[in-house]
Amino acid sequence: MSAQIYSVFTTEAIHAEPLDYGAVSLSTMPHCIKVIIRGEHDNAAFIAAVQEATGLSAPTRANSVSSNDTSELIWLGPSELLYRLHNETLLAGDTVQRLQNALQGVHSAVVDVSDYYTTLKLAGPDARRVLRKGTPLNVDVALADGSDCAQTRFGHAAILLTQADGQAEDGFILQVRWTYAEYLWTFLAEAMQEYRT
Amino acid sequence: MLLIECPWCGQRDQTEFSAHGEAHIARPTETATLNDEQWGNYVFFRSNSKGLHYERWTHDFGCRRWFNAVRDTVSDQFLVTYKPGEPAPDAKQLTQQLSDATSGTAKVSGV
Amino acid sequence: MSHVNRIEGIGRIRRGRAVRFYYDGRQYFGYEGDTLASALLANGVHLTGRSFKYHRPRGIFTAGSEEPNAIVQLESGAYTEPNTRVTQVELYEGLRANSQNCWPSVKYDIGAVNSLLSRFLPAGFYYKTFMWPASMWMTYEHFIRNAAGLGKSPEQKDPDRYEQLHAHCDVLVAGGGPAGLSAALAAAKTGASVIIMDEQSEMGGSLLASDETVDGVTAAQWLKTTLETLGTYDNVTVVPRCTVTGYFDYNYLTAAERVTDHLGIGNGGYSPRQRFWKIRAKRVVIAAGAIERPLLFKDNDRPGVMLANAVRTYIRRYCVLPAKSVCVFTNNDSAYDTAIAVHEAGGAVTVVDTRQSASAVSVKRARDVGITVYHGYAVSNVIGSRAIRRVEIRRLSDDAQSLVGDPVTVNAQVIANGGGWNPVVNLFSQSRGKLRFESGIQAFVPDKAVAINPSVSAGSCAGVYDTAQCLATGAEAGEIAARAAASDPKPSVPMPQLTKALAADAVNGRDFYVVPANTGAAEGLLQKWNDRGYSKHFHDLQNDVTVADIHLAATEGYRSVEHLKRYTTTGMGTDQGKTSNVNALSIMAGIQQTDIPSVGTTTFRPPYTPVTFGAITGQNRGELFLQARKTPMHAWHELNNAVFEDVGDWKRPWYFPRHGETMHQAVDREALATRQSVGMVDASTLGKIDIQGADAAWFLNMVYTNAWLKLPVGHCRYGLMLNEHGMVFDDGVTTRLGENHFHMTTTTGGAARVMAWLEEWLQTEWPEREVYCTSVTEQWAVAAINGPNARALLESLTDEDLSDESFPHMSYKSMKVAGLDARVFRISFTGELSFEINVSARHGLALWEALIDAGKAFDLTVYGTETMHVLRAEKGFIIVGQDTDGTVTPFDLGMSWIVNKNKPDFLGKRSLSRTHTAASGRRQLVGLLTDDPDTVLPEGAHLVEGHVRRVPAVTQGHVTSSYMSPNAKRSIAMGLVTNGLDRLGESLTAQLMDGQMIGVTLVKPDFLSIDKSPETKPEKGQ
Amino acid sequence: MKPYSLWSLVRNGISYDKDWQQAWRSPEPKKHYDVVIIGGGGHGLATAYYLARECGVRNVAVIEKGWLGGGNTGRNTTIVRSNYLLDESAGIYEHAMKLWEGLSQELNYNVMFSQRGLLHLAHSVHDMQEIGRRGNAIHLNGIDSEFLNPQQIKKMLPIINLNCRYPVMGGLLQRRGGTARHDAVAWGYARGADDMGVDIIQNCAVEGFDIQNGEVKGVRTSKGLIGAGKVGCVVAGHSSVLAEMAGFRMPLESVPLQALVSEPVKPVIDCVVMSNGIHVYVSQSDKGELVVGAGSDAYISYSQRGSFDQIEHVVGPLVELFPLFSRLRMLRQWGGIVDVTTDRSPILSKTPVKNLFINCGWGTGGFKCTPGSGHLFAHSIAQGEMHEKAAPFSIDRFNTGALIDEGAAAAVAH
Ligand SMILES: Cc1cc2nc3c(=O)[nH]c(=O)nc-3n(C[C@H](O)[C@H](O)[C@H](O)COP(=O)(O)OP(=O)(O)OC[C@H]3O[C@@H](n4cnc5c(N)ncnc54)[C@H](O)[C@@H]3O)c2cc1C
Ligand SMILES: NC(=O)c1ccc[n+]([C@@H]2O[C@H](COP(=O)([O-])OP(=O)(O)OC[C@H]3O[C@@H](n4cnc5c(N)ncnc54)[C@H](O)[C@@H]3O)[C@@H](O)[C@H]2O)c1
Ligand SMILES: Cc1cc2nc3c(=O)[nH]c(=O)nc-3n(C[C@H](O)[C@H](O)[C@H](O)COP(=O)(O)O)c2cc1C
Ligand SMILES: [Zn+2]
Repeated sequence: MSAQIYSVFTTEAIHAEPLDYGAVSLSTMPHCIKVIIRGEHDNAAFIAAVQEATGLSAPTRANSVSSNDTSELIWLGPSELLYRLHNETLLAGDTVQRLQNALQGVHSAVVDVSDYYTTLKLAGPDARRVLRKGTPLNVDVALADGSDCAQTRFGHAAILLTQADGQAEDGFILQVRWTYAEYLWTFLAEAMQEYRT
Repeated sequence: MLLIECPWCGQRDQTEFSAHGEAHIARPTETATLNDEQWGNYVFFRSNSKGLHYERWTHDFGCRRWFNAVRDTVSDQFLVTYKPGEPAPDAKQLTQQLSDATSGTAKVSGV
Repeated sequence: MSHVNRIEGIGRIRRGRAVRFYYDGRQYFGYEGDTLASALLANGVHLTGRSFKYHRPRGIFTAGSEEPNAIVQLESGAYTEPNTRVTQVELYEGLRANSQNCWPSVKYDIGAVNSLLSRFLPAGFYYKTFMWPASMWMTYEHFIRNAAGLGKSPEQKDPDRYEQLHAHCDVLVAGGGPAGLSAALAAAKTGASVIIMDEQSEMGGSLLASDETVDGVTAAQWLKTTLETLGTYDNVTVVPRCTVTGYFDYNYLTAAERVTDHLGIGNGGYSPRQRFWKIRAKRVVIAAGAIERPLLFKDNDRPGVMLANAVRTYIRRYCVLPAKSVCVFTNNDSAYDTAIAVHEAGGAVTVVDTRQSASAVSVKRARDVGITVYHGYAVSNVIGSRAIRRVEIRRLSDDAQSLVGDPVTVNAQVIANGGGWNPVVNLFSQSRGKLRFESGIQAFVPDKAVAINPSVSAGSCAGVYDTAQCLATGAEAGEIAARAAASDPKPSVPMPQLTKALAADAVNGRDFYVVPANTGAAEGLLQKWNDRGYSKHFHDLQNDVTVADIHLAATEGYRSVEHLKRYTTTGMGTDQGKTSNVNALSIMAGIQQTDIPSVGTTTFRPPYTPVTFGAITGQNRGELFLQARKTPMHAWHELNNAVFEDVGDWKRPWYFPRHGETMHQAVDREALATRQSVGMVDASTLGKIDIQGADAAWFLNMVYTNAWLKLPVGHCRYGLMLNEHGMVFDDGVTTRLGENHFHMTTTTGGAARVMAWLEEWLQTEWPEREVYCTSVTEQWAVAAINGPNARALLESLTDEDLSDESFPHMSYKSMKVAGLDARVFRISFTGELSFEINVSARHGLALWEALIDAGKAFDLTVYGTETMHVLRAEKGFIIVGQDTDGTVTPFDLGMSWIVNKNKPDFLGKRSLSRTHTAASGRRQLVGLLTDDPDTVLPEGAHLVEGHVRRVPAVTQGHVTSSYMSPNAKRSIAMGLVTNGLDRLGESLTAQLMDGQMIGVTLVKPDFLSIDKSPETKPEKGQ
Repeated sequence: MKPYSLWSLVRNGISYDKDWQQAWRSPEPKKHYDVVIIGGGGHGLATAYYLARECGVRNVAVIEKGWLGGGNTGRNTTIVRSNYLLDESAGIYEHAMKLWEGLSQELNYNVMFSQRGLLHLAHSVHDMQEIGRRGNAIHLNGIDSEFLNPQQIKKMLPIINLNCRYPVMGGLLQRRGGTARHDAVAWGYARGADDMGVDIIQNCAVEGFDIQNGEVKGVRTSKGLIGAGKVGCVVAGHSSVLAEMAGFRMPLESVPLQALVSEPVKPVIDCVVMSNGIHVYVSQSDKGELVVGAGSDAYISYSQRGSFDQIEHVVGPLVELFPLFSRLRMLRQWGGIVDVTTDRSPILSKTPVKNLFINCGWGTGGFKCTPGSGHLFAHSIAQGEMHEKAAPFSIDRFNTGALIDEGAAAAVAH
């Protein structure tokens, strides 16, 4: 299994066979552009530049996301944002360039991490219960609102949790360093067993 | 199992954090002028307080920020957490706060 | 065998559903709803095991998790489970249990000879003997160990699956009796999220065996309605079969749920066997009930002596009358309920009450139905050993200090023993709460909860023994908890306490604990204890601790309650003294002529009842124990026969054996081919950190020992990092991608540590500096090609000019390689011409395969970490963590060139000039050549002076790296040697454990001819 | 002192065990002692014992704030070994080992010192290098050690899962290593010291020092001022607290260290097994419980309890290494307060206060050195100068840099 799974998480073209038990399902998400944007959130110039370059309002409230149809800006820390862009025609390098141009002269850093992370989707009415098998996060509180996100742990893995389609409902996107993706997938797949029919 | 208030992310489980010992130990700037003992003091010697302890934590599995906390090392109760760079909260006041909450076992040393 | 003890009635069993089971190989049947205990009793089986030390016959003593005696080996093979309480095992079809700690059988147990010797085996006897001759101890110990130990460990891997579950709630209710249920209901009504857990198979606690009227209806009806009501609340989770095991800080509680145990082996479907809950509750209601405590009398451990409420439970809940004739022995009113239950079940019953008189309702009721009551009597003798044949009782003297008059014989095969109640304060006490002793009920009750663990105790665990009061305190507690959770969600705020006062249920007589053993004159009980005769009054049934043992401990000065516990082992069994601890305290208090609170309790520790290691581990086992990180090229490595090595979390190819090659042969081939043509290694695991900002160069200048300010853009430099102790802790090459932009590499194992180190300084010491660090380890896949043909190989995949002029050593270029965007670094860890090609991780495999294809023309050889080590060692390059160990400075490594003395400061600098660190005579890294070039030194071998074998001998240092070098055509090694740098040319001897003495010469660690390549060392500092 | 023997058990058994002597007296403190030892753990009691026994100093008091052996001595996993890497360490731990080997007889108290062998597992090439280095170093110091290959390990421990995550590649065995009964060590030393006139004063906390002109003159306790010619401070986790009372700081952090036991079972594991690679160590006591050591929390705490995740972190590896233990149950967990130095080596030292000596910093691994530490400390106090084997362990090493860095060098605990 491992060789197969490995290729799933490092190659954009192949996807793991999704698991669907009705009450909960697990699948991989297509590769997307991911960029870390560093800069102090209390620096107005930084915020303005980010908004200009992304067309999104910068989420300066801790653990929140602002998004539109194709992209998300995610709060990771008081000087750190993650920009995720679901646009298969764009290149990561160009996106980095665009951001760097906008941030010219502002204390900042822009780093392409598109290949650093893999994203999985856990969905269905029992998704929360499955999540709770691995994370100490109070999911209901931390993700009460559709625009909430949270970084936490799942088993040994550090994950970023956002909500599919910005809905505080039944779908979660789990972003993880891809070298932990096989671990995360295996853990979740086992945790979902209970819901097999 | 502690419940720790990250100054940014709010209350999170202890397993998201790690502890890093005493806070507010400034690194000496003119290191060349220090004798062995002064330098040794900075590197190794610690208050190790029984009572209020000013200490450092990081939110490893969250925002990855360092921050400071004051905790009573007897009851393990956190009195306050605060961002780096913010001044150390007053020990007297905290002791009062602690004795209000418990029966006043805390003792202050080595801020 | 038939159900000799089964009686009419409904109880909680399902008579339509008979269940077969086996005990000690013999087949029986019971009903669904039975526990193994109730089914055994129904079948007339009382004898269930042998005691720990004296191997005395023992039977079922309780009906709950407090059981000290009746523990069995459940099932066999991979599914076996030792020390299982029969009182907690729900019966399932085909269940098999065996008695343990006995041979050849529970009836005829050889170990019972210990019982004959018991007089000479008092508490702690082993501390006083087995010392001579000294050499014999291990033999004695062998026998002691075999005698001890109760059940047997499984001998196979556990086939079952376990899970963990994290939960959060406003109010956690521990215990689902009347108090807990009403607490849950009251809390639920406020809208709070509530979890209620009970360790039993059904909610209801003592109501499951009650004939009381509760809130105007029968207990069973009340229970049904209450559970139905709770079921209508979305905000309530009801979890049966779930023991709250631990109460940790900030209201973090653990609980072990037995999810499928009751279904029998292999019937769990997709569910785990057990689930381990980790709960963070804003507020906790403890409603764990109370446990009855036994009175102590001679031979009180015989099978058939049971707790009074257990007898009642077997009758009412399981429709089992444990014996036709029962003697209820008590010092208080509550056991009269048992007498009535026996009577109603058609049994003959005699009550023996230590009190001179009693007038409670229940007492009156018993008399009214014609039950014989002996007042002022006590059980003086139990006739029978594997079963009770009859019971002798005698009158107590007026002061209750001695037995007087002639014995009266009572026909009874079961003694229902009720000496009062101990509130279950375990969880409260685990939460750091202080206990208070209520002398009225002779019991410890919860006092004040601490701020960080706000809880409130209700019902009988708070010393409230009346059902109506249990309901009332429960409801109040539930409401208080829910309101507190809503108004101030943080634990660390003290919790309001109950207004409902503790029922001062001061039933006289409850301070009677031990039946006097003597018949002598009316001297004080305390002196009488000196006579002993208490060596058959067992207070800790599992560990065979008697009243006499406590006396012995006191005599010998082990008086502190903690010494008492450890010297006698009282309370240290699998039941943790649930039925014995308070009795032990009372006896010690008597001896010391003080009161129980002055003796104090021992510490309550988690878990409340033992938890399987499997449950605690949950899913973190096997494949998920610790993730194995793999590189993007891993699949290729697997297909190509790689043998992997664990490096930190990573799986790295160690070597690639071909056609049955040994490791040595494979490494020889890989290392030769690399220097002769070109070799390739997967270097993706190296830590990588992106560093940007106006102060980036300044920052590198602080964290590395050498100079960084003037490194030109597009160039790379090797650096060493020190901790503040001045010791090397990581190294790597860092490249200036732009004026304010660097790409740092770290060791594979050090990546996380270095990242944390950088962030620590930036965030805490130099926050005003403009530097941002981002880990990019997984972003990049790295193929490193090394060897004279490396350039030609790369040229075949790129249009870029790779000449020395355009792309010199220690520089960097961004280019297309095999059509992929790549960052190429011309740096070398082999001393050969070398390029490290970085592409996005998801293109790693494509890059690798392109290189493999193109490499065919150059006889490209893929190599693993072992060859990588050989190649670097041939050039004397260090590996941090192998050639260094956290006690090594750059000077010790002979790398003074990398320490820039002109820099005013860098991390660790001042430590280098400490008296000892700057002194001579330190261990320094040198090359080592064995006298015999074919001999490879073992890594870790130590060097001594001279050639004569001596032990002890003074070590001159040790071998850190050692290989057979096919390129040097001899063995090579490096080592840390005292004053080594000053001793080049000297000879030392490696003295091995197996007797070998291997001569070596100290040399510079540069094992290939110096002029072969210009690139012999990482570039020196400017 | 009436000696213990089989005969004494029989004789006393016949007289209903009522004539046993007290193991130690409980005297009221005198006004003045030649030496006051603060801390009635194993190390303090051993110090008093050897002062009286070997140094002729019998006017000695041991002052214990709670019950004897109630500190880390009463809550450790009882592992005894002397296979340390560095010469200085080998010096003291082997010194202790030799004393262990005759201790039951010397004290006339069976401390159940069981040399059942102690096996360190190596799970990686790096581990193999570490045990290679340490095994050879130990050997040169004249201490026993053997390398085992996986087959030999399997033979010794048939239940082990060699092929766990981080497969077992080899092991280092010290046959003379093993365990001892923790409580018996404290009680045996107490009884021996008491017999020679040492006053053991329990339930008496030291609350301050009487220091005049930089020289200690006595200790202030909950039972009043007690004069002392010399004072030895042996309070483990509380060393910084006592040092603060005396006006100086220590290079220590006091952190929770936990352990746990399983329910008792018949013998399944016959030696002590330690794995630093996957972080677990386990042995089986004579009573049958598996005794399992957990890790320490990184935060300072004086509460004798730790975080539950430390328990999880050791139970996982336990099950990984011995998958058949999965169905056994944890019976009890507990914590101690260990005083840890940066170099993971103890401190045996003079202090800035004259005649005040300190013995601490044993952290997670001082039980094994109880006899050695007491012996060397007694001689040092009696002489007024640190014994040559103790001298390298002075506080001063943290200033000069002469660390004895077992932690960095070997990363082996306990
Ligand atoms: C869980 C755990 C596992 C361990 N495992 C091992 C192991 O396997 N092998 C090993 O070698 N070591 C082990 N150790 C370490 C070992 O237990 C200690 O190093 C050793 O017991 C220390 O002994 P001590 O006598 O110095 O300290 P302690 O036994 O702690 O004694 C110090 C005494 O000082 C008293 N005291 C404190 N303050 C005062 C005061 N103000 N006045 C009077 N008295 C005071 C305390 O009450 C205490 O009794 C372990 C420790 C723990 C906690
Ligand atoms: N007459 C008397 O002297 C006397 C004495 C004691 C109790 N009682 C009666 O017993 C009842 C007491 O009611 P109550 O609700 O306080 O207690 P209870 O005994 O009815 O219920 C307590 C429940 O908590 C469960 N429990 C205990 N520890 C647990 C844990 N750690 N995890 C999960 N579950 C746990 C038990 O299995 C039990 O079901 C009343 O009806 C009272 O009249 C009478
Ligand atoms: C080696 C060793 C073995 C132990 N075995 C048991 C045991 O079999 N049963 C038990 O209840 N506790 C056992 N304990 C734990 C003690 O009960 C107790 O928890 C420990 O000494 C710490 O004290 P405290 O819990 O009172 O703070 C053992 C402790 C040690 C050090
Ligand atoms: Zn945070």
